[in-house]
Amino acid sequence: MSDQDVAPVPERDLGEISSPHHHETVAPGVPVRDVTDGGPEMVQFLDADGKRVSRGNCEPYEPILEGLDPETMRSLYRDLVLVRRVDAEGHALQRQGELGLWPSLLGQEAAQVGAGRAMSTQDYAFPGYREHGVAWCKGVPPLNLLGMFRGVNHGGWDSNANNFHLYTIVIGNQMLHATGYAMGVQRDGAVGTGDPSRDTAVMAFTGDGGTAQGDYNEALVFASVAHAPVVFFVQNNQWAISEPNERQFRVPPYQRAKGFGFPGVRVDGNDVLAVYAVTKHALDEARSGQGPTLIEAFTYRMGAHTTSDDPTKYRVSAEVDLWREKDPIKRMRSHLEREGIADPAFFDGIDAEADALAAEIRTGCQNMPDPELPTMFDKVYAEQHPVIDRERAELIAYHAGFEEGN
Amino acid sequence: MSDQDVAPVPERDLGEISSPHHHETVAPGVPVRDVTDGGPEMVQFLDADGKRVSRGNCEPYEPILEGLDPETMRSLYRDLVLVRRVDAEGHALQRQGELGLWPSLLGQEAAQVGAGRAMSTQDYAFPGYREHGVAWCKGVPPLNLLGMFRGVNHGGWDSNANNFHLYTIVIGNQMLHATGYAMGVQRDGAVGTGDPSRDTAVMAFTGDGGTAQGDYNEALVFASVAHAPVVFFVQNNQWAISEPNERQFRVPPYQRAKGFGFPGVRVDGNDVLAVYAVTKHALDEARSGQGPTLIEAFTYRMGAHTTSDDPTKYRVSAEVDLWREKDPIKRMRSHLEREGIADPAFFDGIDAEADALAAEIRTGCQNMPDPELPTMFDKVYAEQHPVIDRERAELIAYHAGFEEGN
Amino acid sequence: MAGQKLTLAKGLNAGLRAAMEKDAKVVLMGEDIGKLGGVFRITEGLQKDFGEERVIDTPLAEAGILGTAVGLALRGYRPVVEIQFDGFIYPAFDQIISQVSKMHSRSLGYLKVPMVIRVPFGGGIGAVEHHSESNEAYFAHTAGLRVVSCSNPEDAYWMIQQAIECDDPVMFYEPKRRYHERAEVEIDDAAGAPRGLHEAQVLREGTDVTLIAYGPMVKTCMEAAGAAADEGRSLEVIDLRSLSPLDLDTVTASAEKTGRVVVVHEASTFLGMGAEIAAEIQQKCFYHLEAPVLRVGGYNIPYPPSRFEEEFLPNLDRVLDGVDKALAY
Amino acid sequence: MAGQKLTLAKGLNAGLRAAMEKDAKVVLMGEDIGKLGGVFRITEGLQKDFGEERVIDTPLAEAGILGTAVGLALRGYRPVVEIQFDGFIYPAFDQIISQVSKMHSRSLGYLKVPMVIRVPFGGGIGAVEHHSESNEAYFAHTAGLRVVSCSNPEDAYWMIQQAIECDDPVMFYEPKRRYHERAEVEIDDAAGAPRGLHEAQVLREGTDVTLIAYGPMVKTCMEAAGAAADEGRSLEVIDLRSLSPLDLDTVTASAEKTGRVVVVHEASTFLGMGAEIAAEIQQKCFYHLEAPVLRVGGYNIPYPPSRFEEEFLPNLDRVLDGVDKALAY
Ligand SMILES: Cc1ncc(C[n+]2csc(CCOP(=O)(O)OP(=O)(O)O)c2C)c(N)n1
Ligand SMILES: Cc1ncc(C[n+]2csc(CCOP(=O)(O)OP(=O)(O)O)c2C)c(N)n1
Ligand SMILES: [Mg+2]
Ligand SMILES: [Mg+2]
Repeated sequence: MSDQDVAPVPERDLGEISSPHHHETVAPGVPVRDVTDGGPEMVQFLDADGKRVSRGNCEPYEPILEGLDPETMRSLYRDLVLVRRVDAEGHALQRQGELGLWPSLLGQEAAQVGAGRAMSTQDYAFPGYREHGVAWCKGVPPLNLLGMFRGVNHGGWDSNANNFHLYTIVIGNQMLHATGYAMGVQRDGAVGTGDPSRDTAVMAFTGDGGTAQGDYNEALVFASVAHAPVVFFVQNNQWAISEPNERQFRVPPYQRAKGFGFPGVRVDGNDVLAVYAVTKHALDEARSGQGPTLIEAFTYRMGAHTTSDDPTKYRVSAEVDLWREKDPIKRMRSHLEREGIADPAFFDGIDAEADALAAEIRTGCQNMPDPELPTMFDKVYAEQHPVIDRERAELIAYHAGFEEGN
Repeated sequence: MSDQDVAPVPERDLGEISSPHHHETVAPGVPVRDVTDGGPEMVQFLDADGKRVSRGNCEPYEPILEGLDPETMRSLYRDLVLVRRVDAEGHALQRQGELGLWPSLLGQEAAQVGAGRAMSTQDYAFPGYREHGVAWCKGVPPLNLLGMFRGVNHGGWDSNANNFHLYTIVIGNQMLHATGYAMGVQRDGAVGTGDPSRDTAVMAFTGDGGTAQGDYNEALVFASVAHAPVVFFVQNNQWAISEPNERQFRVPPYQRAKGFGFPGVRVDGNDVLAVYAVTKHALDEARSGQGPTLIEAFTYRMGAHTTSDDPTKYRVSAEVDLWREKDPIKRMRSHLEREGIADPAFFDGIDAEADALAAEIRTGCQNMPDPELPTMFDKVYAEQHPVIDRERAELIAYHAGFEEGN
Repeated sequence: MAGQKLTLAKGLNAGLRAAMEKDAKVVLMGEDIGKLGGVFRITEGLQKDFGEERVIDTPLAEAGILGTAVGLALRGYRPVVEIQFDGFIYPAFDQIISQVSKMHSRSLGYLKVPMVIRVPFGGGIGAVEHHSESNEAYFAHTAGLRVVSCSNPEDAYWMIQQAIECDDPVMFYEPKRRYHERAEVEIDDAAGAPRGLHEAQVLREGTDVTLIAYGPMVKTCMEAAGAAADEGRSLEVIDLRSLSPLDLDTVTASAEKTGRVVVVHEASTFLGMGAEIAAEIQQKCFYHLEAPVLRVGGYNIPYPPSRFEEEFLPNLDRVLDGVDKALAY
Repeated sequence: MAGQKLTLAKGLNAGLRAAMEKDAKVVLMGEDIGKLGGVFRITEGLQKDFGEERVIDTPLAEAGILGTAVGLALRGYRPVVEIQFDGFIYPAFDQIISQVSKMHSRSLGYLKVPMVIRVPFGGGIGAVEHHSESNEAYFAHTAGLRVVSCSNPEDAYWMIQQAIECDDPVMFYEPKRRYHERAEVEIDDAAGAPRGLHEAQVLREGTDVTLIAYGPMVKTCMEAAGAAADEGRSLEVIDLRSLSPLDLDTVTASAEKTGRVVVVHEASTFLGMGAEIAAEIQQKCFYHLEAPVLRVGGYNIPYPPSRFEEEFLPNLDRVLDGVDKALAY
């Protein structure tokens, strides 16, 4: 069958839905992508040059922005830099054979730091596998994240120590966990009490590809029906491995929320201030009993999907170059400089801090011990289990046999 | 934990989304349902008294309505009556022990006849388990439908004979089948050719409860991305067994379509003319390459979920009484009478036809033979299979053993 | 509840009620379990007494139910999920396999997801497709889960409570065609459960052949043993109760005693529970077996239309045919 | 393709290409199978040559992929679905169990859903969680499906074509850690496939013990047989190739010859393929067995972190340990 057999795809009036992607066609062979413009609704407070602007549907968030003191501004910048450094170190450790895999967040620092910093201590995060920046903001030691990529565990940290759940690899699963957790929060009476140390929200992270999954959409259903205090945070980094947005949806993810009965907001994911403000607003609403929000952070995956991926197979470097212009760190730095919030000494200090952090991660990773063999049986069940006991004993006996020179 | 611990659910501004359901709260114990009003957007051409009106977003559909000749009007009425009779007979046969189960379509005749009659011969229908009316309009012999409820088969008719797929019991599954089938139609070049006997659309049927399923939502994703010629037809009969709409969504299903990138329409499901026109319009668009549409037919399940169900456990008869006022057949009859399109002889003739049809179904059902035992192995695989061959042979030998008096 | 006649359904209902009274963290989730009390009325009256926050009528989406149950468990709740019918558990399969079964080990024990997944299973009720499946083997093959099945009202009452108390996720298979069978039950709440959740029970002692069953087939095997006794054959009947882990000590002790074993279940035999039991017995009892371990089960076809089900399901005759075959060695 | 060195991956790629050339109704579906050629590059170059309509990059939703594949099959297409990794098939489980496997029987044969579901499976590649699972037993237990696995480039080339030509749905398990292993392959397209899709193959003849394996473990067993030969032990090695149906004739003939059988697979042993094979052999070859049928497989735990995998997976030593145990009877 030839391409000509395929019917053309004319545009149809979809009412008030705007389509910032300009999907002029999804016909085979004719992908027309314009992903560099977030559309008129996208909330933005810092433009690509770091100039303070008020773009998109930004009114509700201005007050939050105005509440930010210089100290906080600087610390947001610090987090952006440190998070990028953690990521670069993860990448380097993979290249050196210390890790089996690394999914880089390069380009998504603002989306993650903005979201992570907007969370209160008691708020709970349910990440995918790329949320190193959110982890950092929640206080998770970066070394915790390396274990699974080194192959010494499947995560294995105590999620409750920092209210940051284990990484979830099966796309979509964690959206429902977050929703259920938020239903638990409701049952604990930790919503709408007005006590800022008690009221709790939950955040669920996924990517643009994740929005296609049944679990994701069921999470929207359950959250909406339960009016649960959960914020769905979609990092639309334009790619799901090799598949562009056009393979996952025809209108941007933030527009889907309304059809499930709660608000959706698109925010410039490379603008840490905008992400912070939008997320904070959504979390405040969730905590006070106003129900869920869906946030789409419009950003870009600057690197490969993971260290196993080769993006030259499916995307052109010109696209990456365009997005480099929108770099989230450069932008925030310009802003701080322009507004006189930070001086060169500050920036040098952060860079030095980043170097030290990187060195610490490197040493920590290299010294990470391999787990003892029989421990692979230890936590399969919470309670005693005869098959586990037998197999553990057999394995120990088998190895003892070798040592005896059997 | 007491009910008081649960946070109240205040209303939030969801932008332009209107909420005809007035979900004032979904807090426990306080269900406030107002399902009798389809809201300002619902398309309606016949009011409950059968008066010709033009309510809701009805402009695009008026021309279709105007094209309907008296003959067609009468035949729509005829289908409504015959379909209700088929259903009543199914119900009666279950009560008499001839069928194990029967899911009644009582109250949903207009939704199904309107949809079924809007379809062209080449259009393909993917039903749930209650679409006896659609089956009728597609020319499926009613006896075909009884087999599975009698337990002699799992459907077992030739779907391609009438372009009516087998009933699908697992909620949501068929939405994806329809979408994939529509993708096949695209690949066959049977969309947008302008040839009315070639261009083909597909219809997928489910209920209000079905909209919560992952498969349903994934079907919206796939259909939208592929721009597939498929119409999703949700019969919102207000109940999913014992669960009211409030347990499945906060805003009506038709509003969900926009967020997936295609139009959604709510139509009065008890108004056969409106359903016909809206569905015809959507199918025409699909066939001409304009992509999918979601139609929500706002209707009511007058009977129990199935003959196994006892609705007195969960709903009040006053609600049913309200809906009885909106009866789809009474309404169409008034209309035909008022407009002088049909006379008493016509109505009497239809009733007589219904009696004959019912008798035919009854006899046909009672005479339906039990299948031969070894046939249960026959069509498990399309190609030869040793386990099947062995088990069939063993079963035959086992029974032969009994006959020999073993 | 001393010495009363109880159905299996009422045993479950009473067990659920007891568990909810004991632990405020126990929440029930499922489709139609509230006002309706579930399509089998197992949760009847519970929403009325414990409120809509503890007896949750969920949206119609099984992945959603299981996925939110995981979240509730992570927040400290103990969800008890009702799957409306066996055939509707598959949309939730991913959550069960990828999350429920692995969360504890993935977290190195930091996280627990104690939950019970109740599955009314098996055939014999004249239902339409997808309402009569026996899919326990999928879950028994899955490490991280426990799988049990009750066969009588007393076990229903106790096992559901034990499953809820267990810190691991438990698949709880309920023989739907036995829901309304009544038995005299002597329940002494003070004394507690008469046996562990994972212990098999020798329901009838015998010397010639061992019948191993669980759930709905236990009654069938007891009837077969009764019929065989009339012909002078002494059958031992074991109610497995737990499918994962298996109580192999009880099973092999019996196999070594009788030397002949027939495993009976409704599920298709190919990779059904009988396969694992046969594989274990032939290994552990190699020198004791007088005959191979035989399997009597559903045929290897999708569950057929109900007019066939009497022939599809193992019945007294087919069980005794299996016994004959075992004795013929 | 005469006498060339081919990897298993290239064998599959060539087989898919041949099938697509032969039949215009063959369409490929999956995540990243287009420009990228799939994460394992099995479909490399096919979208370029056959177009985006026949090599479909789908949305990221496995139920959606399988569900739309069913629809395409009902419209007369022959979808070949790639599941990106074994652990991501579970979201599609419902469509496979409730629809794919049952459509033909449900329709009494009016409807066919010929499709191939390709699953790169097993461990040994140092991957993170969910990327190393062996879940073939779930599908082998499911009536209505066929389940096969290739172990070498030649079989890869032929079996994928046979699976595509089959009018039944076929689960096609590809041993991902063998994708890049090369073998000398003599392919004579004119002569056609050297053996049927469901025939087992005796890869090495022997007299002392039979090793039964499939997919990635075939190579391990061949190596074990080589090592055993050095110690004077003669092992027979069978590549099952088909898991459902099983080629029991080949299996039992070998079991009767050697009297000792060890089944090897990566999947957990509890209700793994070894259980079914052991159950069948002990029954069919009861009087021929010198030892019980033994199983060497993955432990009954979720697939562990990759630092453990060498120990988790059966290796040469553990296979030979199994052989020793069989010979000790
Ligand atoms: C259920 C499931 N299917 C497939 C995969 C394989 N996979 C891993 S990441 C990925 C793409 C995810 O894209 P997106 O959601 O946009 O997140 P991103 O990686 O861009 O952050 C895929 C297909 C998976 N992890 N889970
Ligand atoms: C996956 C799945 N879960 C549960 C069921 C059991 N069930 C059958 S019908 C039904 C309610 C369906 O409600 P709705 O979609 O509104 O359709 P209606 O019956 O009202 O026509 C349920 C829960 C099912 N058939 N499939
Ligand atoms: Mg992405
Ligand atoms: Mg309904």
